[in-house]
Amino acid sequence: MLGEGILKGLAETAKNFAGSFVSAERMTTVEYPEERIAPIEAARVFPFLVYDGTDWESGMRCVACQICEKECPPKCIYIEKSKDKKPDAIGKPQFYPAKFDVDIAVCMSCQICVEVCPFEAIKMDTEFELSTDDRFGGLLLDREELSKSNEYYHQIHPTEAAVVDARLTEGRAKADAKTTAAAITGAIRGAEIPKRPAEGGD
Amino acid sequence: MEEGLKIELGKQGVFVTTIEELYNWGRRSSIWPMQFGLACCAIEMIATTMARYDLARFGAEVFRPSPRQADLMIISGTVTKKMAPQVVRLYNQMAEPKYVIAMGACAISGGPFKQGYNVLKGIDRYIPVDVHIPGCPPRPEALIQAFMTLQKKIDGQNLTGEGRPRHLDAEAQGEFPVPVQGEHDLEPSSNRLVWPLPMKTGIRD
Amino acid sequence: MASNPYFSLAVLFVAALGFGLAPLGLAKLWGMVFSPPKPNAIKNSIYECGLESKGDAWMQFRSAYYLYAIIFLIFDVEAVFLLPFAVAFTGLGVAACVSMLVFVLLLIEGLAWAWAKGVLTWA
Amino acid sequence: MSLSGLEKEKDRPEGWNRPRLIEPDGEGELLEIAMGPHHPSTHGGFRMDVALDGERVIRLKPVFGYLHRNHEKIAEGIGYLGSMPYTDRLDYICSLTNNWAYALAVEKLTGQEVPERAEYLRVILGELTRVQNHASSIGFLIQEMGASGTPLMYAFREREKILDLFEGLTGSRMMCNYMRFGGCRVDAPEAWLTAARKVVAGLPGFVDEVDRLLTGNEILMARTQGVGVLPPELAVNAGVTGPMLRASGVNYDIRKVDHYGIYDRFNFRVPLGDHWDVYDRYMIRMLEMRESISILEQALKDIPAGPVMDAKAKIRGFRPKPGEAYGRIEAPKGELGFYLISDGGPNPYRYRVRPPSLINLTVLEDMCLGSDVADVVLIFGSVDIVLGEVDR
Amino acid sequence: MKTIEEIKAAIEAAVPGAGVEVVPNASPSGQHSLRLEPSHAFEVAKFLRDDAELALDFLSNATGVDWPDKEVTEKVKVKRLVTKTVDGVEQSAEETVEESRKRVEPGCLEVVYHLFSMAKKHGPVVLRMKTVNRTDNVELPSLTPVWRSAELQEREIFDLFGIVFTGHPDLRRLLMWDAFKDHPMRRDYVDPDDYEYEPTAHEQVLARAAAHTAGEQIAGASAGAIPGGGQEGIGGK
Repeated sequence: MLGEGILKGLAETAKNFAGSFVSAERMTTVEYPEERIAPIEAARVFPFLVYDGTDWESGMRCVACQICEKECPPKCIYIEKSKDKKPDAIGKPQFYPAKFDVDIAVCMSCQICVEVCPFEAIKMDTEFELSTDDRFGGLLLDREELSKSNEYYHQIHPTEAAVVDARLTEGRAKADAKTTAAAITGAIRGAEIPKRPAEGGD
Repeated sequence: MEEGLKIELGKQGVFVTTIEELYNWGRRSSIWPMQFGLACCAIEMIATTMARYDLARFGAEVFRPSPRQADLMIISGTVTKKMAPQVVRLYNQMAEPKYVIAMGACAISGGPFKQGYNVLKGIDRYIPVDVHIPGCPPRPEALIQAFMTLQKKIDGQNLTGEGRPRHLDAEAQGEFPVPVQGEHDLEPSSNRLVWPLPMKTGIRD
Repeated sequence: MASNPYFSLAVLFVAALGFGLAPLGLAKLWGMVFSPPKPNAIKNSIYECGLESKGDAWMQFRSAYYLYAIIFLIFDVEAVFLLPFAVAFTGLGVAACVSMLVFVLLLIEGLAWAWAKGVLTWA
Repeated sequence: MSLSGLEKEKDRPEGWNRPRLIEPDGEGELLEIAMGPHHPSTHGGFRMDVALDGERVIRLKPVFGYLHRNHEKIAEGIGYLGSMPYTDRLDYICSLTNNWAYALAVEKLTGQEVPERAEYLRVILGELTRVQNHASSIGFLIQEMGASGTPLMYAFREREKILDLFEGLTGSRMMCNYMRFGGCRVDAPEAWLTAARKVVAGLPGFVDEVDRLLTGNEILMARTQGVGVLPPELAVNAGVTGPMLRASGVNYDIRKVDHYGIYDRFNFRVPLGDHWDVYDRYMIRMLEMRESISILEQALKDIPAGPVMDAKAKIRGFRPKPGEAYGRIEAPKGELGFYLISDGGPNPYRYRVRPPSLINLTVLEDMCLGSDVADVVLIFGSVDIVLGEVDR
Repeated sequence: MKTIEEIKAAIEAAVPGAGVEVVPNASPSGQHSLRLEPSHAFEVAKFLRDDAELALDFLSNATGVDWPDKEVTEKVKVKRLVTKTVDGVEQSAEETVEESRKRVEPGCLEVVYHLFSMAKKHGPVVLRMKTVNRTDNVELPSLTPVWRSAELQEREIFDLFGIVFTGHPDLRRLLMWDAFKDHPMRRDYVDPDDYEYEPTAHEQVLARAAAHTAGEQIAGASAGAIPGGGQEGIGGK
């Protein structure tokens, strides 16, 4: 009879209305500021620079090789190399970025910089509450604002951080083995002028 | 009216407020956004109004199609040079007091499409923007957090004196000229009153 | 004057009028003191989906719409007549009901004729 | 209407595939209105200049370009990998099928193989994208008919579950940037697969719920049956693809025609319509959701272990040999194709996207002529377009 | 489906004097294409669509490609009078000398059509057409009367590349606004100068900005010029 389809639809919405008091599955609203959705581990918003230890300047893993600057599709990373060197994550003296700006008003959070970075120096953060009314200052993050500790990285991406740490410790082990081997050959030759250590970086 | 006295009176059941607080509270609790989706951020804006994130809790789920009945314009998506005159005309046609949220990287600075020939590098070249939300697209929670930022900003406005908002002061700029589509680009390429030439032009040579 | 039977009615009327006009007056006062009107050419232009509107809306349109509007008008006026009847409905006798029924049925008969003539369909 | 009728195209009158002229009935003037860039029914910045005789549509000229973001010009400036996140923003409701089409085109250009598990993951994510796209498009279609919100709420409740799966695997709800040339970026952990199985188990219940809510609804039937009819010869000649084409009774599904990916391992049917109107397009999307759910169940059941990325695949310094290739897939909106010309350099020489939404709009005027203004909104909604893909 | 040579033969049989040539495609996709002469393109298109065996009733994709003028250096054997002094006697002799000479190969605008068959479900037949040059003679016959799906795509190619399609029912700009003058997808297009605030500008963005400011410095306009050297020109901070 006429109206039978509409009644079936109304029954459906009535069931949903009654169900919303009873079954949690039908009550999907998450009252954001008070109640939050469980953070999803693989989430990515904006990049950040990882540093080991406590001091962000010396512990920074980035060696300013500028691969991420070239590969970034919207071109929102700007790097300037430092003049002097400091030991990097594996302990080899490398350059470090004197200036590392990310313009989060352009960044499309596509994580290609993370994918192409050979030094595990840049990872994706999950912090998304960044709305601001300051156009020029608030949206251009410089080196200091970007740097976050490795512990923080373990906090937001535990499994990925563990894999990265394993790779780094293995790298350090290989580097130590190489330096000890170089030290032994160096000692044997003794009188010979030691060659300049191989240039690191790109 | 220091806070301590107000709280004490509140305990006794006497509620004291000023016209300014009442005025701001009234406006910020029911901001009606204009139905104005441009691109991907519009889908996240719609997702924000749906059941899971529920923008209605902030009094803003009424999306008014016409600019006459809207207080807030959420620019969600890329503003192209073909669409820019329409966006500025719609902003002009909105009734005062009106606010603008630039949602997403494209609305703030052209975002990933900044190198495009038909993309306006940020809507704040023509109209004043109140809150910027970085992200591409920003999560629905980020849009709700931007609403709370805007509400705090409205709370902070005072009725008279120097810091009063644009719609309460007669000399402030009421009209934002609509750019004309010329042969190669929009003329003028930006509205100097709204888009101050940044202290440094930022071109690195 | 105080004992005049209609005095209470006058007070109620003034209160109703005040209750109606006070917010408008307050809004006008607020507008003059705090937020001055700032009309400009673009703000006053006709809203047409963000474009400048070309042509004007005053044009000849099909006669079917005019008839549709007239029939709506008749039933709108009829509703106004029904209102006092509905308010005092409990206190009235059968005669009043029958007369009101005749009034309503006459109009419905007019509508049926119009519908049969096909005035309501303009596809 | 079988396809055999197409062979007789030779004896068709000249200009049979042009929109037919509608004579106004001469009583009043024509009202020229612009259902303009800012209009509640136009899914974003899209304009239709409509000439009306009373309520009937006499002429309808669509105007595009309000979201022309120069995707192809930017793609000529950045490398092949750099364009992958831009493909998410083409059809921003189904980002994974865009990735897949682009990856397929580049793999055809370079002759790259894809491991088994990656093919399965691509099918799973592609079909999940199709389900949430069809659910959203039905929700938007009924929303424009006047049911403000209810069906859209149901559709988005389901879409949020699927977006949580995408975020769990790729990191972003809408902009997944997940597929690479020769496989996928991240392997799906077992926990994700169980979560996916749970969501897919709930999908048939959702489709039945929407079916009960809408399919028998008299208002929906009255408003959409017989509206926006698209005859099959015109659909084929105008290059219409996807659910709109199958609603016009033409059996052409690229998953069955091109046999790309591993679709041959799953048995699924291709629903066809026989009234060629808006109601058929609605029903085709409902039935296609059921077919996608059956594909998902089969794919999730027998997904093999193994590598997700081909060993020889290169991320940086990717320079395909000079040549050109056109790769296409069955995106939820139609045939999404990428035509790449490589000159041996790191950047593509020419990068062209075949937008199903734009080409499906070629016949918008033919469908809307003679119908009422209110139906124009419905017919436009039934085409199911996304502006990012129309204007690129 | 027939191979590309068979299709070429079928076309030449059906449309005498069609002037079709096969353009090989080096990539593993193996999608070779047929270059048509613009003069006969319309008849060939109608034949491809109406032929019972080919039945290419579905034009899937129409693409514009811009091939700018190329500088080709090639080794040329040139006879050159060479005067050699042999033990004090002037002798001039004809000698062929290898010379590399720069020759500018004129560019062209090209349209590529991908055809499929929905009736017979077989794969892409690729047609190509070239214009005479890139400046004044850029007409090509429109295939919209044969396949309606070319209508919007040809309008887009006209808008972004500037190829004028004769016989197109409604040739207007599709994506850019009507007052727009240049054709932006051409490789020699310089986009408008809007590089005021570029906090992370490097490489390409600087090159494009330099293209404008260099122009302005020559024109002497000081407004948009880049401030003095040094890095402090970073916005904000």
